[in-house]
Amino acid sequence: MPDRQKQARDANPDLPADHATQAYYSNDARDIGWLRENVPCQTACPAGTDIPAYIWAILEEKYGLSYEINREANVLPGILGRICSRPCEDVCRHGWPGNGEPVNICHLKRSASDLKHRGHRITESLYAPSGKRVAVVGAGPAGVAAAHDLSLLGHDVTIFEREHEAGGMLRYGIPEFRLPRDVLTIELHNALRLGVELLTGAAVGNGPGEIRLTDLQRDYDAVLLTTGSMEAIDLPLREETAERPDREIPGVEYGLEFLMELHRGEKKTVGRRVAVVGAGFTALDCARVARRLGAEEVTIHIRTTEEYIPVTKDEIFEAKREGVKIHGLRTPVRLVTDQTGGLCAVEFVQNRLGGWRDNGRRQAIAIDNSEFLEPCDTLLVAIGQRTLNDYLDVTLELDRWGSVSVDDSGMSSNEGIFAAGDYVKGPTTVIEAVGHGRQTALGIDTWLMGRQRRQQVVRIEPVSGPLRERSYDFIPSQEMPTAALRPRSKSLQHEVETGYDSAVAHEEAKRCYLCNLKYQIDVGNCIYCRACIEVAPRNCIKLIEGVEIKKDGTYGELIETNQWNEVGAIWIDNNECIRCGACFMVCPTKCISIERLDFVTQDM
Amino acid sequence: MASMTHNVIIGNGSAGNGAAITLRERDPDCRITIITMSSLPFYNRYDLPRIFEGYDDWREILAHPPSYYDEQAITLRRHSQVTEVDSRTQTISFAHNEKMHYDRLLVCAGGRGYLPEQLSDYRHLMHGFGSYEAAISVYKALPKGGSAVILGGDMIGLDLGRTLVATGYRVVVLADEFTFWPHRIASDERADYLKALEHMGMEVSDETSPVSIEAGGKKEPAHRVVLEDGSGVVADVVLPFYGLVPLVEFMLRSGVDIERGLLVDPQLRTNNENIWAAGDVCQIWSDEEKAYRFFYGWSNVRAMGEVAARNMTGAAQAFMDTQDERLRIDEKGDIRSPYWEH
Amino acid sequence: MNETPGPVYIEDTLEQIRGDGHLGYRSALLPTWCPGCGYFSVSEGVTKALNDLSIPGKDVVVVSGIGCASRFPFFMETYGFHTLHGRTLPVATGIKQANDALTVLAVGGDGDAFAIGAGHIPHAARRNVDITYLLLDNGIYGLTKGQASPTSAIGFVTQTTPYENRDEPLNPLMMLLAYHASWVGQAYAGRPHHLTQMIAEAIAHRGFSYLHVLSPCVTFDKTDKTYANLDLEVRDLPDDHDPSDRMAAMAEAAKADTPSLGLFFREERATLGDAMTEIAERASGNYPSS
Amino acid sequence: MGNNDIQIAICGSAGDGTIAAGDILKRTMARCGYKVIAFDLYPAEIRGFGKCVARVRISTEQAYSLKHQSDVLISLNDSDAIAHVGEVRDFGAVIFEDSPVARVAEGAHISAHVRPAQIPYGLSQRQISERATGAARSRNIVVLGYLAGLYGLPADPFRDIIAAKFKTKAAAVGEGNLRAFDAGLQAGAAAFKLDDIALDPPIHGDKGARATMMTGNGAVERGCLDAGIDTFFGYPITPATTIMERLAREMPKTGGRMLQTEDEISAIGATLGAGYAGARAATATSGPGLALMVEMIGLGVMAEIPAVLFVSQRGGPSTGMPTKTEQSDLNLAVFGGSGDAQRIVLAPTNVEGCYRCAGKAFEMAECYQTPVIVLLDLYLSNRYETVIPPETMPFAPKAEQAPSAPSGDGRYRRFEIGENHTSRRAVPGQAGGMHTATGLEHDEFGRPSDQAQMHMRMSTKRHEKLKQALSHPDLTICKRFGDEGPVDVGILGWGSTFGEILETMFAAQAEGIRCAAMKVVMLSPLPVEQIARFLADCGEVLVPEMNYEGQFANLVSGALGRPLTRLNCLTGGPMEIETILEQVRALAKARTAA
Repeated sequence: MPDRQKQARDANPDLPADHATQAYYSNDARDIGWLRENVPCQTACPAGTDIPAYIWAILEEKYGLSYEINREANVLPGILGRICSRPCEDVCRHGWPGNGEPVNICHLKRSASDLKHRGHRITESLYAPSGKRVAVVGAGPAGVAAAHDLSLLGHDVTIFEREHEAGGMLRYGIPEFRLPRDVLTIELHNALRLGVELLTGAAVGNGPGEIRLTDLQRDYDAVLLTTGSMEAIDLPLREETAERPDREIPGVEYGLEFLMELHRGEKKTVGRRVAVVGAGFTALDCARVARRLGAEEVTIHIRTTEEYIPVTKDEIFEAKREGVKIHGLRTPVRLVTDQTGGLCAVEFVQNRLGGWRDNGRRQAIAIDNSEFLEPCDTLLVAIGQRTLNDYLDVTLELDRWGSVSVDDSGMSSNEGIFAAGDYVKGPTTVIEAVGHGRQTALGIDTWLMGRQRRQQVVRIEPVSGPLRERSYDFIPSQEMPTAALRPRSKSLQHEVETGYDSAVAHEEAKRCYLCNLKYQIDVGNCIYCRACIEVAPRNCIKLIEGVEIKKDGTYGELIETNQWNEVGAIWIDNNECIRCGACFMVCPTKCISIERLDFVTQDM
Repeated sequence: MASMTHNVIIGNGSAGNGAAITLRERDPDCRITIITMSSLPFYNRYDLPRIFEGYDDWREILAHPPSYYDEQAITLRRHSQVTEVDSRTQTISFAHNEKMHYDRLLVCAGGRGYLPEQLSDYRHLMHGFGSYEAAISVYKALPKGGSAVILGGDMIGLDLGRTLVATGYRVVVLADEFTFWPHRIASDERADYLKALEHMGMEVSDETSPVSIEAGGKKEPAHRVVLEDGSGVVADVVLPFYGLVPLVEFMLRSGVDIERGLLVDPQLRTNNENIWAAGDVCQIWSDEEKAYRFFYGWSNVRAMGEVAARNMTGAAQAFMDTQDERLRIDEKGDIRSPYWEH
Repeated sequence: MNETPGPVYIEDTLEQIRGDGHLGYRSALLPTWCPGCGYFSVSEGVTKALNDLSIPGKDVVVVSGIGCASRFPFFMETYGFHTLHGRTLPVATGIKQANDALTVLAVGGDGDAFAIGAGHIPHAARRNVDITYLLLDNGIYGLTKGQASPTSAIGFVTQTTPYENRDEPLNPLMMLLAYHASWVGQAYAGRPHHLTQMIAEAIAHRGFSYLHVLSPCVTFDKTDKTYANLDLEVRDLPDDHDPSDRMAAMAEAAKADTPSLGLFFREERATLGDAMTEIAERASGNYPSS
Repeated sequence: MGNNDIQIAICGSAGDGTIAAGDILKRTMARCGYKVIAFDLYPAEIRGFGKCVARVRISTEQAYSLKHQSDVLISLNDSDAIAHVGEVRDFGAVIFEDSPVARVAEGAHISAHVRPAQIPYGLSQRQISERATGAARSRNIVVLGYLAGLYGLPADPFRDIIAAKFKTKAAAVGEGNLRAFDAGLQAGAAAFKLDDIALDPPIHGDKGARATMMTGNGAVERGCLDAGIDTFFGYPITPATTIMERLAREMPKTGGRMLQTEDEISAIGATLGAGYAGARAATATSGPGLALMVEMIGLGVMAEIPAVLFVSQRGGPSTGMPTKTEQSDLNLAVFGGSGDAQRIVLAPTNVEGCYRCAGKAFEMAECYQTPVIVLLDLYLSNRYETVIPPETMPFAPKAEQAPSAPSGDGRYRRFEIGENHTSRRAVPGQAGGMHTATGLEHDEFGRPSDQAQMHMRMSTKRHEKLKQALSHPDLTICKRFGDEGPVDVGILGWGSTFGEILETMFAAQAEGIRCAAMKVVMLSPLPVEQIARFLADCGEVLVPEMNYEGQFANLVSGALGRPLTRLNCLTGGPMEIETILEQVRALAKARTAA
């Protein structure tokens, strides 16, 4: 290894080398590109969670460590372990064609949180006080994540929260049967206890008794706006059919408001037949809450089709299991009221699917004269939220979607005012909010300190041997146990998913391929005997004559050949490789090496 | 239009075979490949109840002799599961890691029996009836004069039901909104039809639905279907019949529009110019109803296959619903369904 | 683990491999030896050695007999002659006699050489025919599916020695030293770099060079001459070993349990070709009378 | 489709365990009491890419050759097996890997080739094996389990045979393979059987215990042992090697000695040496080895030393096709060598015959003091048949040798010319038997002599003594089958091909053709009278053999001058019954036309 360490250091004299573990660090595009391409889950995670690392920790039964690895990227593992939208699992190598089901990454995240020792102590490395003060407006996931990181970096942080408790959407938007409040409270507390000052019931705005943004600018070195995207979008009914504003019709409610009132403790009721329009988690939550509030028929009406709605399949399945029906290709156009003026039906128009929208969703195109009536007593509208900006006494430049426009560091047009989370991106997912919050925290730090203090590099550590067995690949995907239908169907609190026990978690953890392990062949020492190919479980080791290099300097396809005199190397296709270690064991000249690659942030 | 076009048909049912022979008539030179997960050549699903009349050798229910495929120069790919269709490169991927190119693709993979989500935990305690193999295992699981519970019903299930009664078995139907699927019946007629079922010798219990299923002990292989009110029905086999849901999983990443089924225009073409769909797998745009809807029944399905085939070979014919869909009660007081008349 | 991998950015490696040109000595046929067979190491070594010595393939003839090792010529981009069992050296001698300018490599296994072909070796050696004999020793008959060979260890169980082999294995190095081979060395398939270097030296030597290659049979020998065992057994020749000292070479060769790798013995003396030239000169009267 | 006669073909690439799977299958079936005939095709590479096919015909009644259609084809490697899908009958089964590791080109998966009337069965051989054993190596055992599960074959005999097969390997290997078998069994039992293949219980179930599977080479080995072989010398050569391997295992148990020599030349030399010293000695080789040995055979003939050579023919000339069968060494076996080197050549036609000829060869070598060649071929050497070993030892024990009493001049005449041309032979160590055996022409005492009449008399002696072999006790030197009296077509055959000839004859009779067949076991000296009697009954005579010109036909017509129809195939595999049958039909037609 030394020569390689040296080589790496020659390239970057300022990169340190860790002599104890023979690990060294690289910021070569090829190593970074390898990691991005080969560890799809981490790449897909907006917060960049080091997933193979925390799953390996679970395998080693170091649940606390696993929790900490999570926490480095995302301060709320127990919460995300329950309600994350799981972009990671969509791309998991284990889910690729022929490899079976993806690893239940999210369930394992929850396991790390559930199974860590009761007396587990959080470890955080603190920077010296910077003397800078930062105000964060809004205690939602973005705000909390940012506040936490900023305080680690040595700044004094104050959070101003309009509601009476912290958590934002987490507390007021998500039902308890999906996210128990004790978990929420503890993790929020842990995130903020490093001297972050939390002021609740403290609204920032123009209204009477509200704190002015200009005051904050005066009193703080930087202000971060993370007020989310809480304003419900109006139901776009047809002008000619709108007798009166829908909000005035009894039986019509807006989903997010409905949930927030419920979680503020207000008493909510619904009719016998409930129609929900909308396709997100909010719509799904509304429907499931409605069932629990006693509705007999609950139907979700979506404009496109199940296939294209941005929620996890499990959520859809559980909802259906609780008796919720889903109908596709329809858009509400008119609300029908009975003589009492109450809602009695919704008129829909039939849709067909149109082209793709740039966010990867499909367009729904209404079909002329295809209207039809759907009788119902309650309508819950959950077709999305938008961002409010007019509440500020400072004008910020907006982008064409009406959100604050910010630069890479997260700073708005107005120096010293930053913004993050849904407030900038519009309604997205919790994990995106957390990721963006952290990213912006770094931006603020750089701005405050006048230089970038942290950078991301690749840590490369040789591993003595394979960490897996081929047999692990046949372990079936471990199902998340759920509460029986009876008890849960009537209760708003009874958590639906009950979590893995340690045995199940361990089984599931074994399934992870540990994609951050890099198998490679020392071609100089290779005798081309193909013993490795003989034992390969997949088409993962190849006779190659070349390799494609992409414009960004990262690797592309391997170019294969069967012409003996063209075979330049026998090479492991890390994209096909499932890290079973068979080749490593069989190589007669021991020319196969294994390294573990991880992204780490370092001081500069 | 003679050609070496490769026409690939996914699905070996009425639609697929109707399409295949039509293609052959219209284009003597083209390559025709039929892909099916089944291990058998084409047989009519609606013949399966005949197993209980003693026709339990699959060779007796084949629609064509095996030699037919050679005579028509049709390649039959059995035991072949399609995992993905890439409409950009026009390739089909198989579970066995093979890729196949197509010039024109007709999807008629049909439907799978729908099982309501709340019963999904008890799948292993129920029997399917969608294939010869499944039908035979029902046949084997039923002792002579044994009893069967039909959950829901639907015209496929009731067809089996009446055959079972006729061959000396006990049949209990737990009726619900699926009982006469795919017939659309007025709520006021429902009672009469249920009576007719009883008149045909089936025991019917209505307005209660199953909540769980319990396996019988060692001695009696019987299963117990537990109802909402806690009471239960005991039977040798439990057969859920809740209508069909289209088999479209393998098309999810194909770029073809899907709601429940593949969405096609009246000419049965999908939003991809080289892909058509026919049979229970597709939802056809209906101009009068201004909606995508399913058309069931073997004559419809076969007609769809033929129409699709004509359009794949240059025609522009719209599919016309040929099936009479009215449910009747005949003079003997028995139910008559056009779906039962083959 | 032996040498740990250096920096591997594959495209650099490939460029260097393409550049050095040894792939040009391979035929287009993928070798049909069992995956893991030591012979791969030898064929890789030969291509590299010929390349390092920049001998054009057209001037090389690879001669072999019968046996796994004798498939060798098919995978080389040179002239080749696949002859009969054990009759390799006579054919090679004939070729060399016909044209001194050719580089002739004789390749064979332990059975081909020391059983059926043993009678030929001493004569090729004492005549000092200017050829290189690569002896691929796996201690087993592979092509006939696992019978004992002359170098099988005592106690080795094979199809034909179900009650353990009782015959003392030959010590080819001592034999060849005794036969007056003018270049005698040993290498190991599991040490590809050293192997390549030894092959190059053997070919470069003027006279009968004998390179003994320890080469595991992964299919029929799971217990004796395996990579795992040989990795532990092989040694390097002592630094102070004098390759001109035949008896010292004998002494080293005698340590069969811990085979030494390297050049055991070398001497410069007239080859068969030289003798032929001399005789020719004498016959034509050009020989200076003393 | 009858349930008393099924044939299973297993096809894969070298290294897939194809042959091993076939071996377990046939041993198990024999153990159960079925009649089994099996023959494997395998390539010259040990591993690498050659094709292997193991065919096993399992029947309740005795069969004489393989069928040209199989009922089941098991593919362990599609690229090899695809070519064999055609040999599966309608409503037969094709069993294959349905989740291959590597990308498959369009049409390269076997499911693309299964005929509509055949039933495809896919299973994840590799994954089931890896689950059971952690490695893919046991796929071949998995498919056996699947076969047993699918057709309800008795599992325990399989388990016994598998356990026995792997008992020499590490314990883990055996257990792993048993797990693999059970995993396959489960899959097979769970699979839905759609074909119409079934197998009645064996008729000879009771004899099952005593019945054993034997190859021709295996039978040769038993013959040697039952005949009390003392020493054996050999050199590995396909397809004879297994004789040596088996003897290496067995002989020491009865104090016999097997030595693997450094080449064929020394093998035959040592064999003659031991024979001279009075041992029952033998060697085994194939065509190329025989070619090396003929000079020594000459010495044996000249010095009248008993020696037994087992020669299993393969494709020639030269190295030829080491793993393919052929009947092209007849000339070399009968005539090979310098001078008038007359010797005895026996060519058994089935496994049972291999056993008898092997044992008898030692009797005859001793009795007529000459090298005896038992001529097999790869097809016979490697094909398995069920054999029920005789209950009483069928071979004469080694005759006590003793010198004849000194004649008038008081000296022992080793080569005395007696009335039946054989002389009393002495072996070293016996008093009064001292003599010199030599390759030079010699007189009655064995002294070198090149006098004209001496050479004449000694040549007569060496030729005439062999004539007695034609009437050697309990040895079938030739035999007639089929219709008695005059027939339209007679088939004359020798060696391994006779199985197909017999099946052909039955088929022809079933088609109403008057037909008979004769097998000739003793090729030298040739039973001319019996053959002549048979030919006299035949309208037309067909001689099928696996060589180019008809070496046997030449031998016969050379002796009898009777025109014969030759049928020669050089496919490297057994002749197809269909091929012979067509010829018979044609001849019968021509006959009735005339």
